[in-house]
Amino acid sequence: MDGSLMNKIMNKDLITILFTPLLFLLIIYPIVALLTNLEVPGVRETLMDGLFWDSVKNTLLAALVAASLCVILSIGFGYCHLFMRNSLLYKAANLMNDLPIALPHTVAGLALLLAFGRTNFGFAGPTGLAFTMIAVVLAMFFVSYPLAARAVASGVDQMDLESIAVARTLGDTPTKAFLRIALPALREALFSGFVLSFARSLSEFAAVIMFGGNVPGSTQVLASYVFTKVEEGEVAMAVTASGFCIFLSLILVVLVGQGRRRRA
Amino acid sequence: MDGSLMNKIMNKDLITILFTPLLFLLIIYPIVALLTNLEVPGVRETLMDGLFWDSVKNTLLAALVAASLCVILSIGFGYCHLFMRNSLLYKAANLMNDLPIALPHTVAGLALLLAFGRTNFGFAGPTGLAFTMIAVVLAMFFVSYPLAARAVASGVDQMDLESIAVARTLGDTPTKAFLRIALPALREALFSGFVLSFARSLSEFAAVIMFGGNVPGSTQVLASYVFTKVEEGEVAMAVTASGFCIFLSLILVVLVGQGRRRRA
Amino acid sequence: EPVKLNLYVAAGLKKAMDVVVEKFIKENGVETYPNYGPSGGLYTQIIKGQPCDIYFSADWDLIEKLEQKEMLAQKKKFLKDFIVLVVSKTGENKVRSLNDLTKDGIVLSIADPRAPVGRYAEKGLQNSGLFDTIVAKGNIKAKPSTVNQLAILVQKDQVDAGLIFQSVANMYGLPPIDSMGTDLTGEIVFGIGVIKGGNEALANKFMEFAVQNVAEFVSYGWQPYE
Amino acid sequence: MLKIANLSKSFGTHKVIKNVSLTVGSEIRVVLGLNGCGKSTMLKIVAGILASDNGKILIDKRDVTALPPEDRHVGYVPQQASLFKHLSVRENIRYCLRNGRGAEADIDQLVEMLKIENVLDKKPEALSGGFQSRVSLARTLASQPHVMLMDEPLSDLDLAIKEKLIPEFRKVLKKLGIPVLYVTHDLSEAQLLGDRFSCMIEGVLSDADSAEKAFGLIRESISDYDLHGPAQHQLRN
Amino acid sequence: MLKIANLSKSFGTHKVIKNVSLTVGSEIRVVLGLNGCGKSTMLKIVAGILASDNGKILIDKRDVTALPPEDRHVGYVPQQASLFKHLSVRENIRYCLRNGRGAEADIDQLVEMLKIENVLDKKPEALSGGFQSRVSLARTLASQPHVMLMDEPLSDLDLAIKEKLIPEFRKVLKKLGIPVLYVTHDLSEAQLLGDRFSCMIEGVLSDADSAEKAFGLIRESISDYDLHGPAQHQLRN
Ligand SMILES: Nc1ncnc2c1ncn2[C@@H]1O[C@H](COP(=O)(O)OP(=O)(O)OP(=O)(O)O)[C@@H](O)[C@H]1O
Ligand SMILES: Nc1ncnc2c1ncn2[C@@H]1O[C@H](COP(=O)(O)OP(=O)(O)OP(=O)(O)O)[C@@H](O)[C@H]1O
Ligand SMILES: [Mg+2]
Ligand SMILES: [Mg+2]
Repeated sequence: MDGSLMNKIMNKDLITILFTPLLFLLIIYPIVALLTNLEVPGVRETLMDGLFWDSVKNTLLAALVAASLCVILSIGFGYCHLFMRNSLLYKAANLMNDLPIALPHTVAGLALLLAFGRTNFGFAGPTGLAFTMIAVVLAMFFVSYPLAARAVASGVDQMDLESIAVARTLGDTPTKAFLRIALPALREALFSGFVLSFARSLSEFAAVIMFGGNVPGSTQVLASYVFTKVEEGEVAMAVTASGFCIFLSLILVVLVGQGRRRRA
Repeated sequence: MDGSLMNKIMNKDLITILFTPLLFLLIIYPIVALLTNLEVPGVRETLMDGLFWDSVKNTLLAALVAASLCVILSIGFGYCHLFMRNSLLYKAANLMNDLPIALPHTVAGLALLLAFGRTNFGFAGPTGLAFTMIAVVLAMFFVSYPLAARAVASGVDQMDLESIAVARTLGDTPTKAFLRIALPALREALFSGFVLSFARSLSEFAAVIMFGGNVPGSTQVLASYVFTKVEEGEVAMAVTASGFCIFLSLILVVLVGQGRRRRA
Repeated sequence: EPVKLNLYVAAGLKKAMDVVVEKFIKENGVETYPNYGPSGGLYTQIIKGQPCDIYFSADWDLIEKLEQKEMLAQKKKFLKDFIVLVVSKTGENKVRSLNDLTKDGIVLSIADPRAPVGRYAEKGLQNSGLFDTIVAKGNIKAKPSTVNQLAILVQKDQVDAGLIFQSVANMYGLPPIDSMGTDLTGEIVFGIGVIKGGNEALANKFMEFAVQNVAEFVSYGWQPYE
Repeated sequence: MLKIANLSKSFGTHKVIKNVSLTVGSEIRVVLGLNGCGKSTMLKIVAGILASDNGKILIDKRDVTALPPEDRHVGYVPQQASLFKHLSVRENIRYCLRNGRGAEADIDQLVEMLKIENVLDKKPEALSGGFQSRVSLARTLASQPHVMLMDEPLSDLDLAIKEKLIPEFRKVLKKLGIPVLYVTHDLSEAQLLGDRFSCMIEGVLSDADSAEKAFGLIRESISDYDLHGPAQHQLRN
Repeated sequence: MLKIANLSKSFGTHKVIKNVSLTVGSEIRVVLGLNGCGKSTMLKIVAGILASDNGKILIDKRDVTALPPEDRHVGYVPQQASLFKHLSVRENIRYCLRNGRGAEADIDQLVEMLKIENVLDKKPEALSGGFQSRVSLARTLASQPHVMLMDEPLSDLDLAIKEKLIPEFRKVLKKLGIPVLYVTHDLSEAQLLGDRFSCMIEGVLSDADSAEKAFGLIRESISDYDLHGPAQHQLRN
C-alpha cells in the first residue's frame, strides 16, 4: 500500500495514542539514557584497551559462526517443516525448539558444560570443549537458534509449494528440490534469522562465561568484557563496550538491508 | 503436503545427515545432560523453599504481563508495518526494534535503571520505578519485545490486504479496520509472539536483577533465584528451578497449541 | 608438553591479579590462564570437572565446600575485607552513619543474603541491633545479587545508601562513611584453594607468589590475612 | 453519477494510468482490459485506496479526490471475495451497520434477492466460490453505496456457475439504479452484464460501442506481443 | 499410455476422489469439472505428489503407484505457472538437464515452437502471464515426459491471450504424441484443445462424447445448488 491515500490521511490516530510514545518510552529512551552516560575518558580508555579489541574480534568471529550455525540448523528445521510435518521427529523438534529461550542463561551454560565439558568430551582436549572458542560459539548458538528456526518456519509457510512439486517431477529428490528451489525462496527468511541470532549472540553472557570461560584475549567476548568491567568498577567502560554491541548489530542490519536492496 | 508419497519415501536423506544429529547433539543433549543432574534432595529442598514458590508466582505474573505488553506494542508495530511502511517513524522503529536483543543484559538493566530510576522518575516513588514489580515487567519486556515485533511483522506480510480495503470502503477508519479485520487475521502471529516473549521473559535475569532489585518474596523471579543458587554453589537447586522454567514454557506452548486447535 | 597453569579468579580481584599474573609469567615463563568469573560460577565449573589448578574465591565458604568434597590439596586464607557504608549524592545528607539507616524514608540496598556480601551485611546489621528496625520500616528496597550491582546503584544515585566491601567501594570511587568491624560481621575472607589432581606444585608456587605480592591487592583496598 | 477526470498514476517510473476520463451515469459500465493494463489501479483510485498523481473524482457532484475511502460512500467488490474470515456470513453482510451505514430491512431484502438465506450462519471458508461472490456483493450493497466499483468479482468462478450468477447480479445492480463501474477481461461476462463499454489498453481508456468492439481493440493491441514476445511496456514488474 | 485404475483419496473424512478409472492413449484427454471437484487432487496423485488411498497407476505398462515423483517421468504443469523465481527463463527450461533428462537440441526446438527466444534471459517475474504459461509448458516438455499432466495451465490468462495460446499448445502437444491429461473448468478451452472428454463431478469421473456433453452433465449437477444453497457435500472445507 505504498504511497496510498490511506497512508497520507489517517495515520495519526492509533499510532499517536499507542505505539509511538510507548516505543520511545520503553525501548528508545532507555538506550538513549544509557548512551548519555558515555564519558569521554571511559570511551577513550576502552578504545585504547587491547583486551577490548581482542574481545571485539572474538565476539565478531564467534557470533558470525554461531549465527551461521543457527541458519544451517534452521535450514534443516525448515526441511522438516516442509516435508515431514507429520513425523515424530518434526513434532519433537518443534516442541524442543523454543526451550533454550526459556532456560535461564546461567543454567544454559551449565547444561552445555555438563554436556560438552571434560567429563563427557575429555577426548577432545584437556577441558573437553569448554573454555575454547568452540564453547563460546556453542553457547551463543544454543541461546540464538530458536530465533532462526522461527524465522525459517514462517518463511516456509509463505512458500510456493507447487514449484517444488514441479521440481520433483523434473527429477529432483526432496533434498535436491529443497536445496535448489526452496532454499533460494527462503533467502529473506534466512537473512532475518541470521540477523536476529547474530544480535542475540552478541548479548549473551551468562551461558558464554559458564561454558566458554572468560579468559581475556582468548575466550573473552564483548558481553563478558562488560561483566568484567562492571566487576572492576569501570562502569563507563562497560557502557562503551555495550554501545559497541549495539553498533555492531546496527551495522549488520544495515549491511544486510543493503545487500537485499541490491539484489532486488 | 500431508500424508503425501513425497514424505513417505524419501525423507531420510538430508535430515539424517544434517539436521537430526545436530539438533540432538546441540539442543536436546545439553538439556538432557542438565536434567540428569537433578537430585532428589535438591529437588525436595527447592520445592520446600517458600522463596522458590514466591519467585514462581512473581515470574508467572511478571512474564505474563510482560508478554502481553510485548504483544500490545507489537500490534502497534504491526499497524505501522501495514499502513506506514514509508514513514520515518516506521523506518526508525524497524531499525530500533532489534537493538535490545544485542545489548548485553547487565547493561540493559543499567539502561532501564538510568531511564526509570529515581533520578528521572523520582515522582513515581522513592526509588522511581526501580525495584518494583513494574521494573521486573519492564526489564522482561525490554529484552522480549523484538521477538514479538518480528512475529507480528511476518504475520502482516501474509495478510489479505483487499479485505482491509473493503472494510475501509464500508466506513472503517484505518484504526477500526485494523482492530476489526487485521487483528483477528493476525491471531496466529500474535500467539507466536506471545509464546516467544513469554519464554524469553522467563529466562531473563541480569536485566531483571539490576532494575527489579531481586528482593525475595517481592521482586525475585525464577531466573534470579537460579542465579543466586548458582552463586551459593547449590547446583541441584538451580537445576530444579531451571527445569521449572522449561516446564512453565512447555505448558504455555501446549496450552496455546490446544487453544489454537480448538478454534480451528 | 608446555607447562600451563589454569587460574580461576573471582572477577572482583581482576585488576590486581592481572598485575600479579604478568609478573609471574615474566619471572617463571609459565603459560598462565586466568579465568575471571563470579565465585559461585567458578565453583560450579570446578565441581563439574573443568580443569582448574588454583581457585581464588571471594567467599571462604566455597573453599570449605570444596574441601568437604575432597577436591582440595591446599587452602589458604588470603585477604581480609570489610563491610563499609557508602552513600549516594542524595544519600549524603540523609545518612552519616550506620545508625541513620533506621531513619524514616531511607532507601537502602544490601545484597542478596545468599551472596557473601549480603550475608555479612545482614549479619552485621543484626549484631548491631539495627536490622529489625530497618526491616520493619521497609527501608531495604533492593537486594541485588552481586556487590557490583549494588555499587552501581549507589554510584548512579538510585539508592541512598549501600553496604558493600571496602575493596569494591575503593574501585567504584565511593568513599566509605562508616564501617563494620569484624566483631559485627565475622571474618570476611578471600581464600585460595589448590585443586587436587591439577598441577599442584606450580599452583602452590603461584599461591606463594600471590602472597608475596599481596601489596598489589592492598592497593585496591584489601588487607592481607595474617 | 461518477465522474473521473484526467486521472494519472505511476508506480515509480512505470505509468500505469494515463490521463483517464470517464463519466458513468445510472448504468453498468463495463471496462474490458488485459491482465496488468491498470484496471484494478483505476478502481482503487476511485475507491480511495490508492492516491492518484493527477486528476479529479466526483461522486454525485461532490469532489471526493482528497477524501479517505471511508468518506466516499463507494462500494468496492474485489476479485477474490476477500470476505472477513473470522466473521459469519451474517456478520459480513451487516458489517456496515457498525459504522452506521445501511438499513436492516434492506439487508434482509438483499439476502433474499441473492438467495443466501441458508448460509447466513456459516463461516466464509465453508462456502463455495459462487456463494462467496454473492456474499461479497451483498456485503458491499448493504452499505448503500453511491457508486459500485467491481473488480472482476466473478473471474475466479467456473463458467457454469458464472452463467447463473451474471443475470442475477445484473438484476440486483439494475434495481439499485446507481453508477456501476465493472472491470473484467471476459468478453461474455461483459456482453451479459454491461449497458455501456470501454476498453483499457496499457492505462489508456477508450469508449467502445459494444463489448465486441472493445474486445476487438484489445485483440488488435496484442498482435505484436504474440509475434515478438512482450514489448517493454507490457512487462509486469 | 496412462492407465488409472480404481483410484480413491480422502482428506480426513472428506472423500475427494471416488473410485476413478481412466485410460489415456496418445491423445489429449480433457477433464471438465467445477472448482473443488477433485481435479487437482487426481493429477497430483498421478504425478506422485500426493499418495492415493487405493488404486493403481500404470505408465506405459509400468506400475508407478509406489514410485516418488522423480521416478515417474511425468510432466506436471500447475495452474499458476510456478516458475522458479530465482532462475532465468533459460535456466527454468533447462532445469531437467541437471537431473540428466531431456536433450539440448530438443530444448532449442521447443523454445522456437513456443516463441520464447526473446525472453530467455529474463526473470519470470518480468514476464506477462501468457509468456509465463509458455515457459511453464516448455520447462515441463523439456524433460521428455512419458505423460503430460496439465492443471488448468491457462485459467489465469485473459481470453484474448488464451485464444492465441490454445492452438499453439495443441500443436506442440499433438506433435509429441504422448498421453495428455488436461483438466479445466472452461468449456471453450476444452472444445479447442481436446481429443476426448470426461467430466468430474464431486470426485466421480465419467466419460462424455463431447465437451458440450461433459459440460451439460456438470450444469445439471449444480441446479440444486443454485436453488437451495450449497448442499453439505459441496462445501469446501
Ligand atoms: N503497488 C504497486 N507497485 C508497483 N507496481 C504496481 C503496483 N500495483 C500494480 N502495479 C503494476 O501496475 C500495472 C497495473 O496493475 P493492475 O493491478 O492495475 O492491473 P489489472 O488491469 O488490474 O490486472 P489484472 O487483470 O491482473 O488484475 C501492472 O503492471 C502492475 O504490475
Ligand atoms: N491438503 C488438503 N487437505 C484437505 N482437503 C483438501 C486438500 N487438498 C484439497 N482438499 C479438498 O479436496 C477437494 C478437491 O480439491 P481439488 O484441489 O482437487 O479441487 P479442484 O477440482 O482442483 O478445484 P479447483 O478448480 O479450485 O482447482 C476440495 O474440497 C478441497 O478443499
Ligand atoms: Mg486487477
Ligand atoms: Mg485445482
